[in-house]
Amino acid sequence: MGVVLEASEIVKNYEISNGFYILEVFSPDIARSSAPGQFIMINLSHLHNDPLLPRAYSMARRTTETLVFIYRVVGRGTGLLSEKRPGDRVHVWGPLGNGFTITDRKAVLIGGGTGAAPLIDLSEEMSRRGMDHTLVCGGRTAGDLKFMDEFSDVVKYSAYTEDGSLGEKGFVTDYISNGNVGAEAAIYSCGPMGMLRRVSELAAEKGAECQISIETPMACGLGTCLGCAVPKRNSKGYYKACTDGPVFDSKEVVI
Amino acid sequence: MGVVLEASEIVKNYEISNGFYILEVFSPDIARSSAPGQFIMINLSHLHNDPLLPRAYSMARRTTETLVFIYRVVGRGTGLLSEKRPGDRVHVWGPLGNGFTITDRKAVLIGGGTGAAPLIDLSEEMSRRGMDHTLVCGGRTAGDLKFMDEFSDVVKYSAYTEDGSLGEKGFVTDYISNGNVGAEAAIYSCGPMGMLRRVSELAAEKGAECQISIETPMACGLGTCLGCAVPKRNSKGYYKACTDGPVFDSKEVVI
Amino acid sequence: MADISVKLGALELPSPVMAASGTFGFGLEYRDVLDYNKLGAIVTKGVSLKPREGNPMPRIVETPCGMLNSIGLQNPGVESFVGDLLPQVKGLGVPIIVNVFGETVEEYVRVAEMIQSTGAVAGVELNVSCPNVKCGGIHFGANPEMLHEVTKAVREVTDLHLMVKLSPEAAVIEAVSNAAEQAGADSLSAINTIRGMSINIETRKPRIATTTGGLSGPALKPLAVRMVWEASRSVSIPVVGIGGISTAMDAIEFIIAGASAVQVGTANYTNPRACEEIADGIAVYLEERDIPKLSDIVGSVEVYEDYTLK
Amino acid sequence: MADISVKLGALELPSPVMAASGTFGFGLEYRDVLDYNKLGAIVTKGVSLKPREGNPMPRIVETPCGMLNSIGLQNPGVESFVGDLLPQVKGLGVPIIVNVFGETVEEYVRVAEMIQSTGAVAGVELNVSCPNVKCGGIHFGANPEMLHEVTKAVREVTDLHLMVKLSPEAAVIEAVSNAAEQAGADSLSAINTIRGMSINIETRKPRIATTTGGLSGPALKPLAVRMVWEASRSVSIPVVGIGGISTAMDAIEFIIAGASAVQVGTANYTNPRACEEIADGIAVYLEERDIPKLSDIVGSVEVYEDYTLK
Ligand SMILES: Cc1cc2nc3c(=O)[nH]c(=O)nc-3n(C[C@H](O)[C@H](O)[C@H](O)COP(=O)(O)OP(=O)(O)OC[C@H]3O[C@@H](n4cnc5c(N)ncnc54)[C@H](O)[C@@H]3O)c2cc1C
Ligand SMILES: Cc1cc2nc3c(=O)[nH]c(=O)nc-3n(C[C@H](O)[C@H](O)[C@H](O)COP(=O)(O)OP(=O)(O)OC[C@H]3O[C@@H](n4cnc5c(N)ncnc54)[C@H](O)[C@@H]3O)c2cc1C
Ligand SMILES: Cc1cc2nc3c(=O)[nH]c(=O)nc-3n(C[C@H](O)[C@H](O)[C@H](O)COP(=O)(O)O)c2cc1C
Ligand SMILES: Cc1cc2nc3c(=O)[nH]c(=O)nc-3n(C[C@H](O)[C@H](O)[C@H](O)COP(=O)(O)O)c2cc1C
Ligand code: FES
Ligand code: FES
Repeated sequence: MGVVLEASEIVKNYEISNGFYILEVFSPDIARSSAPGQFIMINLSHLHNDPLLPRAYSMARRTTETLVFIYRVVGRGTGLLSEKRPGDRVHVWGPLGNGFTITDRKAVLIGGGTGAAPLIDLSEEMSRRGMDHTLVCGGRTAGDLKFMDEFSDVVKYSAYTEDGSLGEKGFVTDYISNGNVGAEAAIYSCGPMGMLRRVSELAAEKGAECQISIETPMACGLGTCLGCAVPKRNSKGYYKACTDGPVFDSKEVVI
Repeated sequence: MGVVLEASEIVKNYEISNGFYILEVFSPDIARSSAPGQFIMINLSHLHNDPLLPRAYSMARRTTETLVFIYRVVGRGTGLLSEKRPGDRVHVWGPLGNGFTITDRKAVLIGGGTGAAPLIDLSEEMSRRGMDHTLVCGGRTAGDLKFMDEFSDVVKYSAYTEDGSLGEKGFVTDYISNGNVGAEAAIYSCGPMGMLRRVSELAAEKGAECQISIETPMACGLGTCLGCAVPKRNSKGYYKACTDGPVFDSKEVVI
Repeated sequence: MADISVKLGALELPSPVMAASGTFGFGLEYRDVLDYNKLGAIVTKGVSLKPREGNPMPRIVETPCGMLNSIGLQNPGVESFVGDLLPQVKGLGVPIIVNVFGETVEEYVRVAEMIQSTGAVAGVELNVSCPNVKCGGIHFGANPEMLHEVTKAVREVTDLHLMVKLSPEAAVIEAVSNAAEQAGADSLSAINTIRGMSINIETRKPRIATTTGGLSGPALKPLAVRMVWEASRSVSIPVVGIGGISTAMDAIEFIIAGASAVQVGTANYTNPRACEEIADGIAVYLEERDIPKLSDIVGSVEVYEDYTLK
Repeated sequence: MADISVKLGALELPSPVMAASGTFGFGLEYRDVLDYNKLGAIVTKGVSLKPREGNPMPRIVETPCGMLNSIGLQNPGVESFVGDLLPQVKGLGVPIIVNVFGETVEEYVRVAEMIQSTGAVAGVELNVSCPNVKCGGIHFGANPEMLHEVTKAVREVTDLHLMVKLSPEAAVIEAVSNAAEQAGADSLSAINTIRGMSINIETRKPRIATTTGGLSGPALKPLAVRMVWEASRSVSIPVVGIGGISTAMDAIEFIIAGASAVQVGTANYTNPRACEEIADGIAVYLEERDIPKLSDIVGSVEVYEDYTLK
């Protein structure tokens, strides 16, 4: 059905912990037509033009009628989003982007911070397909991963925290470097750029396949602004994160 | 105590009818130090710069701890204001302006639309002082004056509506032209410019004293932007509506 | 619905609302979300003689009520545009205006010739004002003589509608407007972005890789309205208003200032249905006020004559 | 708290945050709400030789993230300023910089002489860029030769700190910056407002009585940062950044771009405590990063050299 643009009602919007929020919007059409790793754009308000640009959010879950997101309040955009209440409407458009390509290989899902969102969706999809897979999520402390509890009915995961307050102590990338991932694996990853760089390096070392979902500045999400350029690794020029991505084979891009 | 600047909590904010709202904010210091006809500035948000400028609102009532306002949603500023909930904070500063000068003459208070606000406060003050006075308010229809019910415990008024759905049919200025006001009276008025012009004319005809509260564009409310200029009638140059006004003797200004 | 079709010289457009260059790709991207019948024209992303990769990242950054961009005119080049894209774009049924860019007069001329020869395009918009490219761009638009030269050269090779897009960085808008008109432009469009800068105070690096980028969006609107007013008073060809238009009210403001039509840029990002809503809103405005034709209000601003400063 | 005092040439200021001309009256209005110890200086409303009534209404209008104003430099004239206001303003204990405006070189000189003779003022800021007055203003600032002439003439009659305020409408910022420096300015301040226009689409009248007005506020910030960067790279005297500063982060952005101090204008309207909060925020920024002095970060922007366009 292509891209849907609509004023969607907010069903839930609440803080979990440490500035991490869960947002749920009513949007059956997008829920039905999307796949793990895709995202939508949310316009923050039609009553003011500042902050101006819409924001991109990856689905963490798609129910039959709603889309669930995880976001962290880091700036003015998320500050304003956190002030919305159930019943308020936001303009959204999606589904956007390519999403993950599920392969037959042994799946290892590596998420950092809110980057866990699309991997929760992917994990649920893999379970639906009966695929064995591992989901590993990292955060600074236990509180940074508390949002995962909201999804415990559908996904299981292993935690890494920098202070050891939950799961293993260390970085989520330690899961790969500690010998859990070999050439037979396909890594699916989303998180901060630094983490994605390390994941890509480690995947190359181990000879594993590796898909990474990249966050870049985006103005349109539809392929027209050219603001989301991602340098190609093997030739000159750029991909567009919004239409060629946000998921890329880590060997194809320079990040 | 001078001008107070503070982040005040919203106590109430609800629609009465036809886009007219009642707003109540907690601000004991301003409540204590202000007088009828004074106003405050409200900054709409510290999270965005659009709409940029603060908005001026006249107190309709000052309780010991709170300020009560009447506003009508007409643009983006009031649109955003109407989205605020009890518990939200807004930055306010005041009290600002001169307020009405209560004289010994027979007092006739003439309000149009939300211009009734400062006259409610003035009427309450006059009652407190045991002064006999008449409050007359006008609107297009009964629904436009429904907010007056919220103040029926403290003020009594006569209504004029354009469609006759409440009180007399006609314009509120008819009260003056219909012979109720003579040279012994002091008129206190606030409302749309067109109405204030007519009130001023009629007052001049009848030989009555007349104080009008004027709304002009305002950026600062403190006398520094010079955006609120009101031409002097009897000499060259301008008054500032925010510090010389907003209440002026109708014979002193050109409106 | 009121008839909102407009004529720009000989060019008839079904609506006064065009999608601005660089904000609507080559026209295909909005098909799912927008009623293309509401579009007056699609102005394509800038097309140059050779393909251009564009600038390194970061290329865009949000600013108060606006954004800076420095895309570097990334485009597949005129050959690929004519061979691969135009056949698809043609099928949309919307007039196509090709935004043309060169680093020399010859490049402008060669691109315009190739566009002319396709027979599938309604007009050419000369981007003489793009602030992002080392040599070329900025200078043509800032300097009346150079603007005259490039406009005249292109005029000689095409009978398509020739629109010249003004730069807000020209010192005197009247001078460049006159230069373009005298060189044979059929219309002016105003304005392109104006250069701004934003710095990340943590890294102390510019938020745009090329240090400065072009400001667009609502922040720009008051400047753009003023320049459209100035330009339209100094020429007799139509002026197309651009800059921060995101609602029908904004568009009407430009039209009253002197614009015969408008282009919508950044608003396509913040609301992919912006062009459609603006076109509908213009029709409603006319109907509610019993104004028969849009042209009745073009340039109808009533200045307070006594106080107008030059 | 970190020491945020700054030196502009020989002028020592307790804080880098000044209140900008026209947005802080003559300094008395904010006493109830603001800690004046946080101010580097108060720049007064523009003062002219003769009193000026100012322009008719409407004089201000809100625009996206900004406002237009055309006050018309309403002021009581230099005599009344020196006789009535200065004695009060002096008592505030904050350095006073008098914004000076004239329609001829002679007027500038005479006002500057009278200010000099008071012995109560720290500096003079030449408003050569105010866009609102028929003759004078705009031309001095747009033209390097005239700017040189007026700056030099004022320099000859005063040894007060001489700050020249740049207009964003000068075609080439570098040229006017150099002209002011060579004529003996002690510092530059940048920028003044840029002309914009807004129209009421119901009445079709301009929302400013003089048709156009000066744009200020956050909308202007990216332009101002860019111009401060350009100006500071082309002169060796200090540059004071102005334009849309409403937070400490904004101020630091200007400082990293090349400003030695800043002025806060429109933000005084939207938050009467803006100057204080900005000064405090700058101190916190320095402390949190162990930066000993503000001057350590002035002009510290690290451009991506390879990609910088001229
Ligand atoms: C494909 C995609 C999916 C995303 N999914 C999520 C998600 O599931 N949960 C989540 O919390 N965030 C997600 N983001 C980031 C999100 O779009 C916002 O950028 C982020 O929430 C910033 O918050 P803000 O608006 O408060 O920041 P502000 O400080 O207000 O933003 C300032 C500007 O910087 C840009 N920006 C800031 N951070 C980022 C970033 N990380 N990536 C890209 N641009 C940025 C903003 O878009 C904006 O233009 C995603 C981004 C992309 C591109
Ligand atoms: C001293 C004073 C007291 C006021 N008291 C009240 C009150 O008690 N209740 C009430 O509803 N309104 C009052 N107003 C008007 C109020 O300040 C807002 O201007 C009005 O609510 C406009 O709403 P908006 O922000 O939604 O309009 P927008 O369309 O968002 O405003 C656009 C711009 O126009 C200006 N503007 C619009 N209408 C007016 C107006 N009538 N007067 C001055 N400027 C205007 C706004 O300030 C703003 O800058 C008062 C104004 C003044 C000067
Ligand atoms: C990301 C981006 C890319 C642009 N690319 C071009 C271009 O290729 N050619 C051109 O003439 N203008 C280009 N523009 C300028 C727009 O067409 C328009 O003139 C400007 O953005 C102001 O309008 P707006 O405020 O509605 O966006 C671009 C603008 C943006 C934001
Ligand atoms: C209402 C108003 C009046 C102003 N008056 C003057 C003035 O008299 N002299 C002057 O040099 N600048 C004047 N300015 C310009 C400001 O000092 C400042 O340069 C400009 O507003 C940009 O800064 P801002 O965005 O922080 O407001 C005025 C600005 C405003 C908004
Ligand atoms: S976000 Fe606009 S092209 Fe990708
Ligand atoms: S509102 Fe600013 S001077 Fe009156």
